[in-house]
Amino acid sequence: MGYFVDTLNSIGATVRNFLRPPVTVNYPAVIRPRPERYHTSFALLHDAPGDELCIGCLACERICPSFVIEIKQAPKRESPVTGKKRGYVEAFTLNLTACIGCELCVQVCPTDALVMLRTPEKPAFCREDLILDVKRLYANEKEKQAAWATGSRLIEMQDPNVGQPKVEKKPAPVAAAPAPAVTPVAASTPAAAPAPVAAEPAAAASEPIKGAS
Amino acid sequence: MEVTTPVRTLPYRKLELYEPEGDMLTLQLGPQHPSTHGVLRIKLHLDGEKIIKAVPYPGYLHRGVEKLCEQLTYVQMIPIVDKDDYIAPMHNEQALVMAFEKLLKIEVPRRGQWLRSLLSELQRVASHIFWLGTMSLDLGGALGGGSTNFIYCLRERELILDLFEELTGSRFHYNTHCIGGNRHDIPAGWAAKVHDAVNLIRARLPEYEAMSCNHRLFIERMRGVGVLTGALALELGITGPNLRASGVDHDLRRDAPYDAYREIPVNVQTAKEGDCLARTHVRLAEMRESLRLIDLLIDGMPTGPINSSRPAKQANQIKIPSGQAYASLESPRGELGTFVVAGNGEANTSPYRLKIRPPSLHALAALPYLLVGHNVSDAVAILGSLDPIMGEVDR
Amino acid sequence: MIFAASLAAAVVIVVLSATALALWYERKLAARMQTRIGPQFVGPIGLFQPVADLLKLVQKEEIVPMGADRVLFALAPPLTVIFALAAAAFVPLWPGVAVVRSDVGVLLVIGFGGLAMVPVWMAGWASFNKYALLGAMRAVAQSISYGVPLVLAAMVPVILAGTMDLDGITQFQATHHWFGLWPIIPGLPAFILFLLAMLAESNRIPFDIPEAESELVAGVTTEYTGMQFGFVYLAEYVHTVVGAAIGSVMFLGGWDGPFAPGLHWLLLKTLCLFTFIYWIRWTLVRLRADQLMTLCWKWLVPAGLGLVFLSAAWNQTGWSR
Amino acid sequence: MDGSWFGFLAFLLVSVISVGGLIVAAKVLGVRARGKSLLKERTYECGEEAEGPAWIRFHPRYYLVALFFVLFDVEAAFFFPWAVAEKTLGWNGLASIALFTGVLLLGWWYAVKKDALRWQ
Repeated sequence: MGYFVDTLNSIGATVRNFLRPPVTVNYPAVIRPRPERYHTSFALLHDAPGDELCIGCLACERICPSFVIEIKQAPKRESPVTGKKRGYVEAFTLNLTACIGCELCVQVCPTDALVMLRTPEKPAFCREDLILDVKRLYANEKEKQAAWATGSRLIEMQDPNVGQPKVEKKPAPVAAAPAPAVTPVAASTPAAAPAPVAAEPAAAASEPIKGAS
Repeated sequence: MEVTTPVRTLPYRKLELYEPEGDMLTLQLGPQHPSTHGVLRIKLHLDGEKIIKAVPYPGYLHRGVEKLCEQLTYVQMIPIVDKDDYIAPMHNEQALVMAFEKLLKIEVPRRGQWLRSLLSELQRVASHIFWLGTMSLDLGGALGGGSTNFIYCLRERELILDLFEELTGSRFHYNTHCIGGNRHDIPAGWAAKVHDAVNLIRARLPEYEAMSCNHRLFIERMRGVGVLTGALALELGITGPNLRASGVDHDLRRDAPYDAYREIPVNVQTAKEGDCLARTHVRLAEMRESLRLIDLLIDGMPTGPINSSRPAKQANQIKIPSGQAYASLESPRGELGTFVVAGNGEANTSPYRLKIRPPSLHALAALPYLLVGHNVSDAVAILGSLDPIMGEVDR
Repeated sequence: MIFAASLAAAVVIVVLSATALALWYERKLAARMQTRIGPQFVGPIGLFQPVADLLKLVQKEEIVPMGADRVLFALAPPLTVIFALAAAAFVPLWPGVAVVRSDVGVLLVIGFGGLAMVPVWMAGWASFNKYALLGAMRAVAQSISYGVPLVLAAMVPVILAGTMDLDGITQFQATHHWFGLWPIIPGLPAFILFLLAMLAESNRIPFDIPEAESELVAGVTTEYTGMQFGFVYLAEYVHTVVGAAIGSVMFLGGWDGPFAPGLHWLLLKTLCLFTFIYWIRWTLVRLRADQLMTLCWKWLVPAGLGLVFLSAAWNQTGWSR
Repeated sequence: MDGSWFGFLAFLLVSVISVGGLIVAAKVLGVRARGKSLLKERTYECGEEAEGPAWIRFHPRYYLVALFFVLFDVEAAFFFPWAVAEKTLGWNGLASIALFTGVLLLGWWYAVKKDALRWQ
């Protein structure tokens, strides 16, 4: 008898779920909104005047745990914008097939040149599609939407001296979010600008979370 | 690959060549089997359907993570170990980082500690709820009630993964622990979402129980099956819910408190029977306890920095001269420990030896004792109830 | 003669296409239970998904494992379908009309149902695979064990109606009461017993241990590929559909119903039973082999015997008229 | 052979034709590997080399179940004629079949007590 009662209970659970709306997100047609810290692929950025930000310092190549970044430095030359001598990259290859998305390369980038993308990933048809060279990285800057994280923001969020007055070191980097040009999912992705509270750990830390004692 | 003698020439067709053990069946359960939770091979010697001997052969998922870590710097290691226990990556990271912090004598700031505990508890709920789903799948089949419960459980696990995604930007390779604290601070509005998710899971838990462990069919499959005695569990080094279900009251969160558990007491859930049903009950009770802790942790989250040391700007930033340390924490599967012998060469940027103590490996050691005498269906139930994760076993 | 032949052809085609539809229906049902969507791309609301499945299966390569008994291996899957279909020939479609009207219809239906076990054993033995063999052994044990309660449950309507003709049973129900409703004491328990035994005969959860895929990979179908696998799969569904139809004939009055008796009532009742069976399937976990046998021999067989005597006693009392 | 059994023949014929049609379709449409591959034809044993043959001797306890089935099936064969004629046989027939069943159940009870019907 107990079997029948328990079975009725189980059927009750399934009936309740039967009446709930489906949770399936019909993936290729509908793309769920990604949170602003979401990151997949990569892009290299230009600064406001239009110069390449990457100085070829090799920090990202050195820190990558799966060794997917290969950089060939170009000889130092004068920047067309500022006129100062600085480094450039000749080749920047990023092998997405082995990337684990740990975001360490973004964190160590001293010029905030390397960012990850918030545009939902697209599967590739061949492995070559997953190897990003310098041209595609710069193209990604224009085509895709950048993720929230940049090197300075990540460093700032982890800063142990939160609350202490900070010295403004350098001008803020270029807004890492060019307007999404070809993303077909603009309807489901919120605006590119990161929420102000999340971007400022100092603010987040000083104003207590809701319900804090 | 060379193929050996075609089976047709084997002597089994001739009656006089039958061996005395001819009615014994040697069955390989795994590595390519739907319910070995990854790639585990268990060699079963069957008499009819009764198991008379069982030998587990782990190692099919060996990726050499420990050896790899000897080549990597301390900063690089953290995202790599995410893949060990692929159901609960948070704990892998934290166990590793805790060992390094112990060597460096770094104290995590209070907010960092609470954040770590919060993430740990969320991950524990996600892991246990995933376990409930796979357990149902083992008992009920992919084309049956098992898969229904599996999908319900995964649906709720998604809520927690969504929270992690919002916090760290990824659903699996979080890389959110770093030496000295955390990398990601809580974004705006996250706390309310945590509360929502916790309340939803708490409200829906009775439904899963009605589908699984409150149902007599499920109970009949689990009760008295795979009884693990407390003495044997201690001898084999089994920890976590498997040990607590055998009547041994041991939980690192209470017995060797770390992080926020020093301030928040944990109610340790135990059961006496030591069978599959007891393990189920312990895990479900732990899930409820974790949900309670999450509410406490998110409400009482202190302010301040989340990290006590300089964030990594270069690969070789952290140098540990020499020395050794062992740090462990209570992962959803038991005591997950890291033993590190620091000091490799001149640079001191990578360890000389790193050893991860996975709780699942010790749980697997109980299989030869537990399986004997049961039949093939029970083998699946016992294996499932021990909750081994092969990535962690083989590393 | 022409009528009989065309009726036979129509029934086969209708059962096969109803089975195809049932595949889609089950997937949609299960998907909604699991808060998913289910098939949706092939045809309107995924209606042609079984056709796509069939096309895919037909195109697959057929592999015979080495060491297998080739003749039995190739013969078993088509036979399962034919035996499962055969029982449909005895179902009374509307008053007085079935493909075959036999005086021993109940016995024949049960016989053909039990016969479906033979090719399953053939398949399991011929595969030369341990999982297939274990699955086949379980299937045979389950089938012959649950054959007994099935026979006993089917005997209740036979005793109550006093005939073994399926159409006669339905007509008796049409003139008296449906056995599922009245007499409620031997009727309803016998119906439940029949449903349980039929679930076991057609390998449905909670009795699907012969192909328990979390234990025995895929049971007897482990080594089968392509259409050969498709046949075994198809046979299970045919078995369930036909079993639901026979259950509604024997206990729920078949074609009888308010307003206008006819085929539509039979189809409706079959659909309801089918939905119930699949709802159970997607809700419960499965039993273990030994629990299954214990349940059958210790509880269901005596219960079936008791029901048989209760119905005989009911016949002798004054209320039956 | 009367008309209805002709219907059954036609039924079997149509089902054989439809099943055969599918077999032929599978033969025509199905892909075939160019060469013979021994690896592909190996029996499935979870990816490991199979140890020992699959065709083993069965333990005698399996036959117990089969024997019981035969026992109860014969009983069912006796039951059916009685079941059809039950209304006319009356209490007398019921009593005699009860006696028969009683003897059968005695054996059943013995078997259950001896644990002979436990599947292992």
